[in-house]
Amino acid sequence: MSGKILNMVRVTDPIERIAHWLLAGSCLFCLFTGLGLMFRSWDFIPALLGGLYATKWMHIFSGVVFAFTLIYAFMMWKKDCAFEPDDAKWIAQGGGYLWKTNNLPPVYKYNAGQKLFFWFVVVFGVLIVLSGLVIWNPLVFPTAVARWSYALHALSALVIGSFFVVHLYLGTIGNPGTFQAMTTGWCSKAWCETHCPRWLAEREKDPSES
Amino acid sequence: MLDTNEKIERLEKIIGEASESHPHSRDIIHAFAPFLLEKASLMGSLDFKDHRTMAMDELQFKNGVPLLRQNEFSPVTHACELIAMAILPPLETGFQKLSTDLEKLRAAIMEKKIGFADLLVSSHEEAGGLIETWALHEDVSVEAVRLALMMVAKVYFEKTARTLAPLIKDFAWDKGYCPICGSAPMIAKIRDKIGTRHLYCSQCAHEWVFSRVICPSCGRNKQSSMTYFFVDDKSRESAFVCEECGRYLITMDKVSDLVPLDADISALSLVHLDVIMQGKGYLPMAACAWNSCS
Amino acid sequence: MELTRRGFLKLSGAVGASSALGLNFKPVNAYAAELSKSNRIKSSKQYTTICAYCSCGCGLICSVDNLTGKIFNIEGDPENPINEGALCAKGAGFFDLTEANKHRLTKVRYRAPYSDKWEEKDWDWAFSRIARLVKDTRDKDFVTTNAQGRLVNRTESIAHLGSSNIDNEECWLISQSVRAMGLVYIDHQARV
Amino acid sequence: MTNHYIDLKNSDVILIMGSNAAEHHPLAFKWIMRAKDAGARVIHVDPRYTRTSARCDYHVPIRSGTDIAFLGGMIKYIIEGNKFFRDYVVNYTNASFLVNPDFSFEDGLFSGYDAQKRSYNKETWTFQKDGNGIPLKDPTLKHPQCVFQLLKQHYSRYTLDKVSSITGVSKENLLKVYEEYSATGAPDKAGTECYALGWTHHTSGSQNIRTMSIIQLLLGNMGIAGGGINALRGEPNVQGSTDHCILYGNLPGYLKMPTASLATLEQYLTKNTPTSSDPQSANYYQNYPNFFVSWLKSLYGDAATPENGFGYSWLPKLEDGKHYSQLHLFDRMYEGAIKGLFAYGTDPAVSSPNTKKTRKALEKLDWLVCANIFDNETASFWFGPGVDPKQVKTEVFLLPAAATMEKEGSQSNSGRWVQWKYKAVTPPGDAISCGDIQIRMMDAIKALYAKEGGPSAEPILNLKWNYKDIDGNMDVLKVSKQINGYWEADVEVTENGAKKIMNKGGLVPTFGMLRSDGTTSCGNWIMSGSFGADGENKMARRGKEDPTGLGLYPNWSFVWPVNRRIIYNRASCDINGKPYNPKRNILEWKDGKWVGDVPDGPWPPMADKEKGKYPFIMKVDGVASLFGPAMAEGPFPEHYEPLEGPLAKNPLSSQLINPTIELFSSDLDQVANASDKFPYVCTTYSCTEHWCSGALTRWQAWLLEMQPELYVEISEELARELEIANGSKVKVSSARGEAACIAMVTKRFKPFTIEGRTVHQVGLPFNYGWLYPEDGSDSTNFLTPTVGDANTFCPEYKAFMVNVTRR
Amino acid sequence: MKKTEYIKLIDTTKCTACRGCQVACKQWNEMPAMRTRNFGSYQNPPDLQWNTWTLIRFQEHVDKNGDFKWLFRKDGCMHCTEAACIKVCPSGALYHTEYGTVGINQKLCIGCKACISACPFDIPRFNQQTEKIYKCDLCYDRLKDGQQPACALSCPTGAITVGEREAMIDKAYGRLDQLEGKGIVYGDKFVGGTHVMYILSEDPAVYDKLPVKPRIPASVILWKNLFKPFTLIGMGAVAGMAALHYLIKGPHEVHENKEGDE
Repeated sequence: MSGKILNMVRVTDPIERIAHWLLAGSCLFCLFTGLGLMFRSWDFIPALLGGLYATKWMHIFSGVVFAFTLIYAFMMWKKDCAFEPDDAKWIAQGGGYLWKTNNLPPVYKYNAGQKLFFWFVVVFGVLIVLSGLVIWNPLVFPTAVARWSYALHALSALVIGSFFVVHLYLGTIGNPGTFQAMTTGWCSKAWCETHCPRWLAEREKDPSES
Repeated sequence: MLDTNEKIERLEKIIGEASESHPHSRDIIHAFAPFLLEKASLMGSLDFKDHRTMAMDELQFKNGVPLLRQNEFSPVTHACELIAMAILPPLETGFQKLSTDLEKLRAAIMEKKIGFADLLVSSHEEAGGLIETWALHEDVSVEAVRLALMMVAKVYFEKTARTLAPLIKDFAWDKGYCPICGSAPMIAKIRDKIGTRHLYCSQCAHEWVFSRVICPSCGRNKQSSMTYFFVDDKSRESAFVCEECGRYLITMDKVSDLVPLDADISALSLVHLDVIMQGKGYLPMAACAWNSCS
Repeated sequence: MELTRRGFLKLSGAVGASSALGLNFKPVNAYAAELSKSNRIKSSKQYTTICAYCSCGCGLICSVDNLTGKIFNIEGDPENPINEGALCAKGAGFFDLTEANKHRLTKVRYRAPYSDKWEEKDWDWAFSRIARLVKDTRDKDFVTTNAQGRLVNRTESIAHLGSSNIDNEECWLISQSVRAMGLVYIDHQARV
Repeated sequence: MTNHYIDLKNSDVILIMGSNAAEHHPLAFKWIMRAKDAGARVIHVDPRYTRTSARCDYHVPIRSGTDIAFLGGMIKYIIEGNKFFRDYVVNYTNASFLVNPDFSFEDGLFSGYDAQKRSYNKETWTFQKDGNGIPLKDPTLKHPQCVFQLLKQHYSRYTLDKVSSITGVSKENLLKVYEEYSATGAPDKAGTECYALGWTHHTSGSQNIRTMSIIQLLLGNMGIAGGGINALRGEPNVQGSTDHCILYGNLPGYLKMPTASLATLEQYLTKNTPTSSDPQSANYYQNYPNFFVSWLKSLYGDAATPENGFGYSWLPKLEDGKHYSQLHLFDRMYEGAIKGLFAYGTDPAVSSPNTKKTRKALEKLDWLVCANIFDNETASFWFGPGVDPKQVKTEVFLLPAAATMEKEGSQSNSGRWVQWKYKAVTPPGDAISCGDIQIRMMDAIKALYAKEGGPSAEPILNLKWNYKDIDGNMDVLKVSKQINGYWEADVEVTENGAKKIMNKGGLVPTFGMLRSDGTTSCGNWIMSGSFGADGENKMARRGKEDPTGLGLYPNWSFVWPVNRRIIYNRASCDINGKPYNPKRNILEWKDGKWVGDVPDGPWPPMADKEKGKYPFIMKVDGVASLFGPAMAEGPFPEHYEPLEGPLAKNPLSSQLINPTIELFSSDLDQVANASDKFPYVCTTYSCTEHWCSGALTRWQAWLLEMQPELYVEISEELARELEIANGSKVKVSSARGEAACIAMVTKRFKPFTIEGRTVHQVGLPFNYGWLYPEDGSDSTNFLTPTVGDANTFCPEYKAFMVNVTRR
Repeated sequence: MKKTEYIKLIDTTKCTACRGCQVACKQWNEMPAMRTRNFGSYQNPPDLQWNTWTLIRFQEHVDKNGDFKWLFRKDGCMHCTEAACIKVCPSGALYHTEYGTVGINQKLCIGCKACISACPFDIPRFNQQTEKIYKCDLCYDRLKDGQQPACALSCPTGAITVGEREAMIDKAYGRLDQLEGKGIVYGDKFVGGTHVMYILSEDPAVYDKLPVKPRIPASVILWKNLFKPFTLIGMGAVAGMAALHYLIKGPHEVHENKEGDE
């Protein structure tokens, strides 16, 4: 499959997309059912899903899915998301989102913000999975561990939830042209120049790479 | 101890709870409620002494002669008037059907045409005759006069019983009729932890402990001929029946001290048991306004 | 007891006829009728008895459902001066000694010699068989006179372990009948 | 009990020794707590700290089997500290009597001991009497030969050091208990003692109680409210079953069983009717013939006539000096001499000592008839552990019996209150009451003998047995009235002056009216009076009056004898009838008559020389016995070690064990005294959740859940020594057998220092059997020895030697 | 509608550990007995279970001046006013009844077991089969019928009494005078006052599984008072900022290939 149809660049392969959507889907569903469990006033959620008991089990299953896909996603994206010295400069300028800058360091595949998002989701993902496992049957663990895993679970949910909103915004309307990266997998060359110039340059030099 | 208005407040709470938990008797309870609240306040305000009944003869008491029977009993007339004046208005609000008659009665009493006091003394038959003449004279219904009379008697004796109760506090009494006024019990309560049976007098609301395996009415103790009827999952709604003398006594079983209780309200809210028991052909031990009124 | 009949004011007529005082008895009658129709009105008798555990002699009251003839509640007898209505843990669990406990024996059981199981029998068979065994054993080993030739009329080969868990009358009947049969090995757990 | 349960509230000091009241008599403990709330001191002396000790003022640990040493020390403390109630002791006990000079005691034995027969020849245990048979007395209690001095001399050897060394109780604890309890010697103080199996389950069980009686007499605590000796007995109707005498040695009313040497009625009556020439001694047992003949009339009815000695010859006669208790019964059964056994409402396969011997004995039976409300280890012995049904020839009947609330009748609590029970429900399935079982079985036996005859058939045929109602079931009132007694003929009686005709068939109002000429019949003289002459069943009375306020409740049920609530209550007054303690006045002689509880006889107080009587009317001399010659092992209790104890030598004398106990010698009756194979003292007891052999309570899931299996309680020190962890599986073994159980390592047992060396004590409950729960534990009595008390043959469950090993 | 608040007072100085309350509780609530083993103590079943809502804890204790004491404590739900279990229960199965006690509605319970670790007294127990939580509800159905709880009814020594809140607190402190100050009242000084109070003969620290100063665990407070609201606030705020950013800064457009621009 040639990479040059109508001036578009393939940025993600199907495996990545599947992994992304599995991860995102399970995370979203966990968040949704989690909020249903956490806020009794939001009783439309359990009503929707057939009762609180059912909601609990759905939350658990999607949690398990999230756990596995998180591991896979981590293995997949950890190389590209490794921090580089330039990232600090990128962050210092707010990645150009907050105020006009012009000497942003060229981004390889993912800019520092995305890397940050990745690492936060991974770290807090692991935390939320671990504390989730404890919460699943707390009787096995000492009381202190059980108690703090509830708090940790809520904290991680808070963090992941907030980062998710940023990711949602920047992944859609915040950066036009990005969303199709995860749907079709193709982005415009211009998009790549803006968002991942070094990666683009490298690709052009060596088209063999998929 | 609670003072009067705390008692009234508590009575209101009991009335509220009773009409909520016994909806079928709500109207009957509300009919008597104003009178009962007035009675409660009267208990605090009334103060009359009948010196003759102050002393208690221990020997007579041991042989089963109630306090008020031990010597000639004569009610304090002005107290009766006072009570009548106080309780007729609430009765009027409670019993719409008789309110006009009761008003006329109140007027008659004001003009001293009717003397309740002497009626309390007269025997059974004379009382019947007196009521007829008064009813005719003031052209009010006989029931109105009777009801008024019963309620006045009830308040009068309850106050007397309260003042006399300390006299007999530490004397044993094992009879089925009231140690103070000698009337039959209106309702019984069996406590839960130590299952003693407490009888409440129909006339003066005095409470005394009595055996659970002896019939208060006829004194027989054949355990196999005494029955407890009860509603299957409501231990508080039961009735003690003595097959030998055919009498029944509404009984609240397993009553703890956690919830305050008023004998009148309880009797009113269990009046459906009166219907059932009389349907089975038994007679109440004591005639009260609500269980044998015509 | 005529003293008590003289309620001050007798109102004739049965409850429920609400016309006179204007009381609304309709819902009451309806509720009463509904209760009796769906036979939720139960009746019970109460009998006093004495606890069968230790020798304090605490009083109990057994409530028996007239319909089923079964005990449905056992509580302390409030008038018994020994326990004044209170019960200890075992006494409170006395209900478990009634037939509500499925381990209670309800059939005559018989085990034939060398057999390894119980068989169920009826009373008449059991009593005639026991009488036969008692007579044969007594007649075979009866000791009329002892070594010194004195009259002793003893049955030494039958023993009776009676019980201090049965009533006085039953103990007396046992005591009289075993003496009549000439038993001398007579004892029970009062000694143990 | 001399007093009764409610009377415990009147005490100032309550000594609980030989009992675990809180666990086994909770309602008695409620009254003890009432006394404590009112300021009484409650002391618990027990080998083990129990739930009773938790609620008492303090607990004193003591080695099992040394109660007499402990109490002997208290007697010495009371006498030498001059704490005894002199007026009471002089007038109401035989302290002042002069004893036969030939009487002696040295080195553990009294005079007249016959080693072969292991019994005493008691001629020297008598009082010196004057010309006309009245005992010589020295009211000053100084005469060296008077009982008081002999008592003082006897217990002078029980020094604090010696007692502490025997019992393992520290000297401070000894003094603390002695001081506090002997304070009740004052006239206005009342002290009482509550004991149970903790005292009776010993080879010198009776003497344990005798020692306490001596203390109660020295302190003037007998016959007063809040005093006396209170046996908290274990079974619901144990008092009733002993009153109506399902006992080999007695007839109903504790009359003596005839023995072979008493061939005729006259010989029997002269031997058993005590005589006293002291006019002031009521010697109530002089009426013995009235009671015995009336009993014979109740046994044989009309067949008992003066001519045939009222059927005396038909009665079985015991062999003189031979005993037929449960121990002897199973011993003979083990030898194969007993072919048939009736076992009603009892579980000897768990509760009899030396379970291996008992169960082996059961296998030798031809037939066994059990009647129970639940199946138990006795009825199902033939498929017990280690028993091959195919080898067991016994024919077994398990008859379903009615429980207590399924039959009408009376039951006596151990305070002698005979209370009436009503029948609440019919028994389940085919179950019938034990009374019905006995009636219908005896009918069948009578029918067989009527048809086929047989040796000595007269007693069976003449047995009065008409106690059935119209539809053939037991008529309990007929039985009860026969126990109370009938007039068998029209008799003229003078009652306080007036002559009255008592017509035939009427009820005898009191045993005072029983006669020995066959005109009265009475099934049990002490129960006479349980029915009024008008037929009123006094046992069913429910009167709540308590005029004295001391909890006598005279109109509640019937108390034998003649509704007397406190026995020997005349001793609560001085010789002029004035109560020693006006605050607790149960009886007073006021203007010519006794007022209060039913007095011990109508006679005026002792001061009235011609009509007055001594207070202890049942005793032949009318006074209580400090010197008690009736006891088998001696007039003064002496400490002897248990049959199987830790010591090789008795610290007090060279007589190691009770010299008069009967020793059983079958091959399974091994004894290992002071042997290093079984170094630990062991005792057995019950627990709150179960009752006796557990045959009723093990079937109840909620009770079994709380005490599921057999455990042995051992001290932390012993556990450390044997490296036994709490909750681990252990085996307790004795010379006779072993019991697998769980170790309960606890601080509630402490090692004792006995004769200078450390002796450990352990304890097990005896409520378990193999039948139910299936995977549960088996009887503890595999460990206990076949030996009993010298007088009563009550087995020694409470003191033997065991070893504890890991399993 | 608020009714009178009740308090169950457990006077351990009167308790003889006859365990009548354990039997009465199981009898009234029809809880089955389990086949237990003896693990070296009178205390059985060994701990509170889903079918054992109250339990007498046996404890052998030597006090400071060397006297041996055998302590009995009736364990069970303390019915706290500020109940950690109600705070964490997602389904509302645990709730405050009108008598101030903590009621339990088995139907709503989803078996999430959060209350087990939250409870400072470690009381709620879980049943594997029914996946429900069980604990003492102070006989709520009996209280509604005006009756005493089954354990109070069965206690022969009067160690367990139930009554109206103020009256029982006065009774507890009254009992201290009787004990000449040797007793301690436990239960009215924390978690807003518990509806089950003890009179202890020893210092609370001595009793096993009895917290000296029980309170709602810090983790629960953090979880429910901080993180829970902040989940919404956090996500809301971030969404708000994104929206603002979108409105102010507008989307981050892609620049058509102006070389050297980047």
